[in-house]
Amino acid sequence: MSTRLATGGRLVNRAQKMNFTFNGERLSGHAGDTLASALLANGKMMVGRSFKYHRPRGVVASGAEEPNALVNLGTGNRLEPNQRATTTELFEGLAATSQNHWPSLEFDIGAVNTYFSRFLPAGFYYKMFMYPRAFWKHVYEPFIRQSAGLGRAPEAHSRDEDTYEHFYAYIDVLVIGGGIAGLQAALAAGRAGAQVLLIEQTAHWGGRTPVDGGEVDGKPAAEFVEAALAELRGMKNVALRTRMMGAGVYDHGYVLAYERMSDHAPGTPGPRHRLWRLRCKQIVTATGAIERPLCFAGNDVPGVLLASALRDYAVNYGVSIGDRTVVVTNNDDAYRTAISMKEMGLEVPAIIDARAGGGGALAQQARDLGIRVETGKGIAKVKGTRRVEGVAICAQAGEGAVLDEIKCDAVAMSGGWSPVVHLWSHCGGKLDWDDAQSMFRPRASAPPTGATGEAFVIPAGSANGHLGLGDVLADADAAGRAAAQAVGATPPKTAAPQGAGPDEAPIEPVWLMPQGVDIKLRMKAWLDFQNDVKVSDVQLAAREGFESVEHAKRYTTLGMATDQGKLSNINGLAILSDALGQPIPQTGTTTFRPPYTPISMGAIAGEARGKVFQPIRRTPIQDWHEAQGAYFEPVGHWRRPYCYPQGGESHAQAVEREITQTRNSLGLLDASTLGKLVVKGPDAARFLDMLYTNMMSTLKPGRCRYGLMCSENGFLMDDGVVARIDDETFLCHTTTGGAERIHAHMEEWLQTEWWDWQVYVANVTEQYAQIGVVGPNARKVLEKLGGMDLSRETLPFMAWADGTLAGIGVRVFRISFSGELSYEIAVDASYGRALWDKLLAAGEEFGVMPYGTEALHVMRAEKGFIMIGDETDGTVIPQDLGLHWAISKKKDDFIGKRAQERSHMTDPDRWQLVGLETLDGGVLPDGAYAVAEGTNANGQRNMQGRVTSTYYSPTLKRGIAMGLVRHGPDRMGEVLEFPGTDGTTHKARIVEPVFFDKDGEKQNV
Amino acid sequence: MLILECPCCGVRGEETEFHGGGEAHIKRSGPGSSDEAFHDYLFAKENPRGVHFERWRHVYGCGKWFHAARCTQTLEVFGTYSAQTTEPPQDIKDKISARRPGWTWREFA
Amino acid sequence: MKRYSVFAVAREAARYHTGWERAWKSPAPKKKYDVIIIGAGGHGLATAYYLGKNHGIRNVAIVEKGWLGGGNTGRNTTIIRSNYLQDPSAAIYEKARSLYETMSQDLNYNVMYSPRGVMMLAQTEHEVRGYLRTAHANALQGVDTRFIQPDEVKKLVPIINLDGPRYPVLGALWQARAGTARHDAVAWGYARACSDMGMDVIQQCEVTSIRQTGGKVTGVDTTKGSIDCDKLGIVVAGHSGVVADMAGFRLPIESVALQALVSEPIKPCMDVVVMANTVHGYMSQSDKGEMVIGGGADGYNNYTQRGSFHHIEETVRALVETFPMISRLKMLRQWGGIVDMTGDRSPILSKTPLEGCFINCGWGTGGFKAIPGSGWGMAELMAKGQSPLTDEFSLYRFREGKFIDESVAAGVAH
Amino acid sequence: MSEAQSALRGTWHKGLVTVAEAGLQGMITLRGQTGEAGFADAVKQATGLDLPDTRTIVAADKRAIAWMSPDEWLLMCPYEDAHDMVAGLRAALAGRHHLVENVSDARAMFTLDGDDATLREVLAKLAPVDLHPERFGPGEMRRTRFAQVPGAFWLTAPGAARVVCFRSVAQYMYDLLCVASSEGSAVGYFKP
Repeated sequence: MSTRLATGGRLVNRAQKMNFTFNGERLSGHAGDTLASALLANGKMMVGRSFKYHRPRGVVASGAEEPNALVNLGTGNRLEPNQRATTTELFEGLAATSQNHWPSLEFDIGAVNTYFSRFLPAGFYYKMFMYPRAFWKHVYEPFIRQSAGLGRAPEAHSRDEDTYEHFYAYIDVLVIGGGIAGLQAALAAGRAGAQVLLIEQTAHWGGRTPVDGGEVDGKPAAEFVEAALAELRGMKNVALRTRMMGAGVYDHGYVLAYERMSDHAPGTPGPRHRLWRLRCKQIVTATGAIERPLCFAGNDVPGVLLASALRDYAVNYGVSIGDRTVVVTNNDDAYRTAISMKEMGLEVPAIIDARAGGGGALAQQARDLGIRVETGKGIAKVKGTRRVEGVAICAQAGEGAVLDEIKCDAVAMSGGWSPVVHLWSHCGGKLDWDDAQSMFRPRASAPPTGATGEAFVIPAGSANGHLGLGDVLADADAAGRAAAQAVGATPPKTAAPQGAGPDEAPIEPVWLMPQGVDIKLRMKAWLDFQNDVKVSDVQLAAREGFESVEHAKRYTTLGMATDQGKLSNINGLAILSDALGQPIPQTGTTTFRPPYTPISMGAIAGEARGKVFQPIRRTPIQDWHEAQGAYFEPVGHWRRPYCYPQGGESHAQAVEREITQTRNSLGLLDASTLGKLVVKGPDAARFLDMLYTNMMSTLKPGRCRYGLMCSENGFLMDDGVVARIDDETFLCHTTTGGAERIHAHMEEWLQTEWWDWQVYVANVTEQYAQIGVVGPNARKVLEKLGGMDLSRETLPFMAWADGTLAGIGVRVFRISFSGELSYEIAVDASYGRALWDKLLAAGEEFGVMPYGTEALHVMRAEKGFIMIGDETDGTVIPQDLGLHWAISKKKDDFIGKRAQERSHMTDPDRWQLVGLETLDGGVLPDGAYAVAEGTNANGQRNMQGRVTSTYYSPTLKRGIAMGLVRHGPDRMGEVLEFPGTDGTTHKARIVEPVFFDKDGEKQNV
Repeated sequence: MLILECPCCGVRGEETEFHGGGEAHIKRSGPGSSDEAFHDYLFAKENPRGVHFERWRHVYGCGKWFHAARCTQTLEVFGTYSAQTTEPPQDIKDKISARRPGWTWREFA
Repeated sequence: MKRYSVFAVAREAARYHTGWERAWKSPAPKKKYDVIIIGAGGHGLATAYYLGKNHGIRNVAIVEKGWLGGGNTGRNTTIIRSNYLQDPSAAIYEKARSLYETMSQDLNYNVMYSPRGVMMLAQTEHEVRGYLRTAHANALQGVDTRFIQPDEVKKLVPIINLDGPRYPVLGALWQARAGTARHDAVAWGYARACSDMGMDVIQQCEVTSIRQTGGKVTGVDTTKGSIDCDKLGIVVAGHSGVVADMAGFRLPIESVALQALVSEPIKPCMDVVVMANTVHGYMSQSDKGEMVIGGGADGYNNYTQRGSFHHIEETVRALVETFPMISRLKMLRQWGGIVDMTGDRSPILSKTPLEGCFINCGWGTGGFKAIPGSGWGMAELMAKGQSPLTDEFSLYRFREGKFIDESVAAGVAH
Repeated sequence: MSEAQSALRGTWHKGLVTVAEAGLQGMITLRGQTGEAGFADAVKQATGLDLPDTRTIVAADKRAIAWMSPDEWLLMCPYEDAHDMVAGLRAALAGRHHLVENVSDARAMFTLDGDDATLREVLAKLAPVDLHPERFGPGEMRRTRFAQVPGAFWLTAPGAARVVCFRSVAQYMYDLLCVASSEGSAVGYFKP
């Protein structure tokens, strides 16, 4: 039974009690505990259930590599599934529940899987559940989904109450990892004067050193840690941060660092997480190493832990896993665990060392302490199911014949250490297999390279394959110096600190225990504790031809759990290599992908939520629209009023009222969103002749012309009215969505094709509020405001003039998109609201009525004007829309002209624009297609046209539509059939697209 | 995440300040050109695995277009240069030759 | 071939699964084949499979420079749908979708096709019109889709935020028989079936050059020696330009990185696939419980399988806004693949300037869902020289200006 | 004049730093060729200001001129002077290829005031710019991206910054800056 020891625990403050709950049970721990150490201190050995077989799972590690101890943390809006108990700092009131079981952790129905496990080997689902077909969707899949899934899903309507943010920083040297190697590397780089950021994922500095001991320059290593910290804190060019993890290394020195500010103290004001986007010239990865489990039968039973983890819980938290700990190992390090257990007065019945030769100095020390040391032995199997009761010992070389059984309640296993090479590998760093140490380590000759082609990541210490204290410090010092030099700093000639530890005997690779263990026990020897992948599964994969490490991984799900194989990958690929009879390096590793450990979606989204999720562009008159309760529609990042419902009006009723009043008297439109581009220079006219299909150079100053713009690929991309200001200056109007796009289009041609042409372009879209004053009384209301002559004679249709209205400087364009007498008035944006208010006041006697985009659309459709985005969709050329009149025949070139000469563009069978009139006066459905006889080679019904715009016209009191129809213009009067999606069919007659005031008398008054 | 130095304003900015504009040094084919030539102008791409020349715009900065010589396999940037040229300048070509002896790209080498 | 079934599994369980045979053989290349397919991804393997099954051509080798299914087949977000706007797209994707329905039975390999339904959110008036248009087109194309209202959206996806502060959900295009499948299994299932037909799936075999005489293809040189063939199919998404270069022609293609990510697994909370194109994000939940999320494509040529992080950021931003409950979930893993982008973002299945050489490429971000239809059409094209499924996807359409542009329906991403 | 309204009419908020919309501000876009003989003199004659070096801004009493690109500058002056200054510049540059446009109403300007290190951190949460005190100082003009919109900023003095963006996104920019300087979000990275 795990428990809190009477003494010990360098990280916990026994004076400060902290209450928390686990599965509703009230428990308490100390400040400084992790949730894992607190649970263990309360005797909670079993903390969860595995993914596939729902096997009992206990804590196996003490850090980020933990695969088992995952909990649902918090509740409601603060629920966070799959939190690792080993990296969750305890706080007052913490509430956690265990995962993946029903009805309870102790009695889990899903645990029956473990009895069927023999029938559920790797990839079993690829071979089953195929018949009957319908059963997959309705029976098998729901069951599988329900039994998988681990953590609880947050409630559908839960809303994260925390906030998040991003932060950009550019630094010379980033050191990742606050262990002894990271500290030394930071010292070396810092002393050289380089700008350094040192980050540590936990709340504590020093990494394993304070636990593992050793001496630096003759003093206890722990003292060195304190001294190093003190010196670093004193350097102005060095910044240190804890609770900040190096999550990913990306191209050109980009690093994501994940800072958790308040996970340990929920409710603290400020963001919960901060995602740092670092640009680093050099990165030192001092990320340490992770201990590997050993593969023996029952190595997944709660109470079997990594040897280092047992040590951590005892030394850091004063927590023992059991009273009798058997240590099993293939290297010397695990002896440290035995020794510290013994020193704490706990029993160590035996150290089982798989190496025939046994260990070095530490082994001797253990023996001197009176610990029984068995060499050349292994564990045949672990006794117990919900927790360790004992182990059966056998010869490592044999097939598992039991030599002895030892009662114990904890097993400390060590299969050696694997450098944490994730961050080295994210951006392409290569690895070498080190046979002597049985580990993959960074290949110095193949580092990740950056923008300059030079290396930008330097591994240090045990992350670089150096496990002895002396080697770690020397390597880290060199790494820090190298990084500093690479950024142009000069390290002083100080000697690296001398680290010293006991001499250690070499590790001997042990991938399976015992070596010749039979299939029955191989099916009980776990590789991936969370995903329930066993030795037998990987061997099966190899047997079935899944020979690449990627195939084996995906087939068995080895290493695909939330720990991404931190514990299981190396053992797994060793087993795979063995099964394939090839050396480990030939098998290789799977790809390391960011993040190192999972990071919150909230942190990735950063500040972008709620009102700052995305920009909303506002016109100078937006406040008024909102005050009127307008119904808005998003157009690009703008939100334009769709209509202004009054009282209980429906949108349709509001639109009808706005149109009727505009046609009969006076309407106002906020047209500020229209793009406005000033094009100026000696070559401006020539430039516009290339941009527009029309001839713009012949436009007279003071006049306006409607123009079409095509892409070089021939398709219509934008349209608008061009006003010539003077010989050298044009003002080009674009669609609402078009301003930035067309501005960029112009700049692109000017800068990259015709750079010798003298033309400047300025985007003045937002300099002006633009107000459409529309309707029979438009002139009257403007004359009321007074200040300029707007008579038919001085300002005819398609002319513009500068002047003042009601004392405000304006530019008036006499243009119409509605077919009514219409003026568009541009005014400095700061005066936009003032002019709008004056127009409303002056227009009162005419029943002035602001109208929205829908009324605008209907009125333009009544007039047969095309709308970019409705009649066009990126596949339509001006010729399709009967706009030949706007395509200059005189010009030998314009953007899109050559494209429009291609065979398909000149095909007479292209669909052409027509008007459509339903026979019953109803409204054609949006997007409906006109059917033709028969079907095509793929059995699809033939089509001969489609609806591009369709509305109810309040003016004509009937449905009107525009559409593209094969040979349409030659088929006036023909009736087409448009099947709806509801089984009905609509009949419509082909007519001219202009439905209203064909001769344009209304706009020309 | 690329870092690019805009030759027009000197800013060494991160990718999100820029906008990629595709293959560089493409000669426009207008009216009178053959279908073949026009097709190649708009659609045929070098798309090499290795040395590549491309267009970028410093869209969130000075707004200027420029050229970049870059390796599509390692993302190494050999250099950036003016958009107002029809071929890579010699110093850029020399730099590439030093890093990737024997490189060729369309008619350049 | 030993058939897979629950009984076979039970039988094997009795002997601790020691009796399973290889899913596919890994032979050395023969001197000559009738057809060589370059690329043992989903499309290449499916092409080979239907060459054998539909056209009796079984003297076929599929050569793969890495491991089968190791490219984009194993890197995508496994969405399968056919609610496309243009006739040629709807035809080939619907053919694919219908083949997916019975694939597990056809291949005797459970690819876990899950017709859970795919929903495309309409969040602007323009998108509403675009999807209504698609629904009308689909009705005539024999693709079963319909436009649904917000209340039905909410019923199907309880975790969705219908009235985001930014874009309200105005409705959605819903295809009930669309869904997802287990991507690796598709490649493995086809490989096993091809191998069973006597075809050679040759992995770790990189093509170094393509041999031709008199404008006709004669074979390929590979890292495992040179192999002759009468017909050659290039099916190497991501590297099409590089291999086409060996065959001596250029393609209207650029290769860019496309990214995806998964969250940690949680209990079932979302039973359908949701795509939100206005805010650029889509998400589904895998059978394992991970939220599978598709990111955007980079704007520059890239042959590393790493993309730029800001695309991940934009996608996650959009999805946290659309599904607020994912805010406290965590990203477990992100990765990238290299995709071919053509001039009109639609694929190329076509003859080439080199006689006897055919190419299948340019699937951009939408390849997985098309695998069986693509293989079916490509096989017919290679066997008969013509296929109604591939006619419109010719390499030469770009000359005529005859594009197949799917972006027209409200900029729908694949 | 009283009828003229700036985008946010001087709204302000005090968080880690004080964020305030600066009200009406005259701004003029000038484009031309620096290399061209007499161009700089003409500009000086009309504005009293020398053309600034690349990526810098020079100020004199109520006026300032900022480098925007190799052929573009942004002139700043009191709002009510803008139209006259446009006329003056056009006259001074007549006969040369140039462009002068009043953009006073097309933009919004914000002032940020507070502790220098904190202010830098607020900016660094939104803009992908190296704001280390040794690498970015007063007098430098930086056009960049603030979260999802274009913007430009410069330091008028330690602890005092100006941010300019398009008028239509003034509210978004203001909200961003307020979020970035919200209580409890100090980073503590840039050491004073």
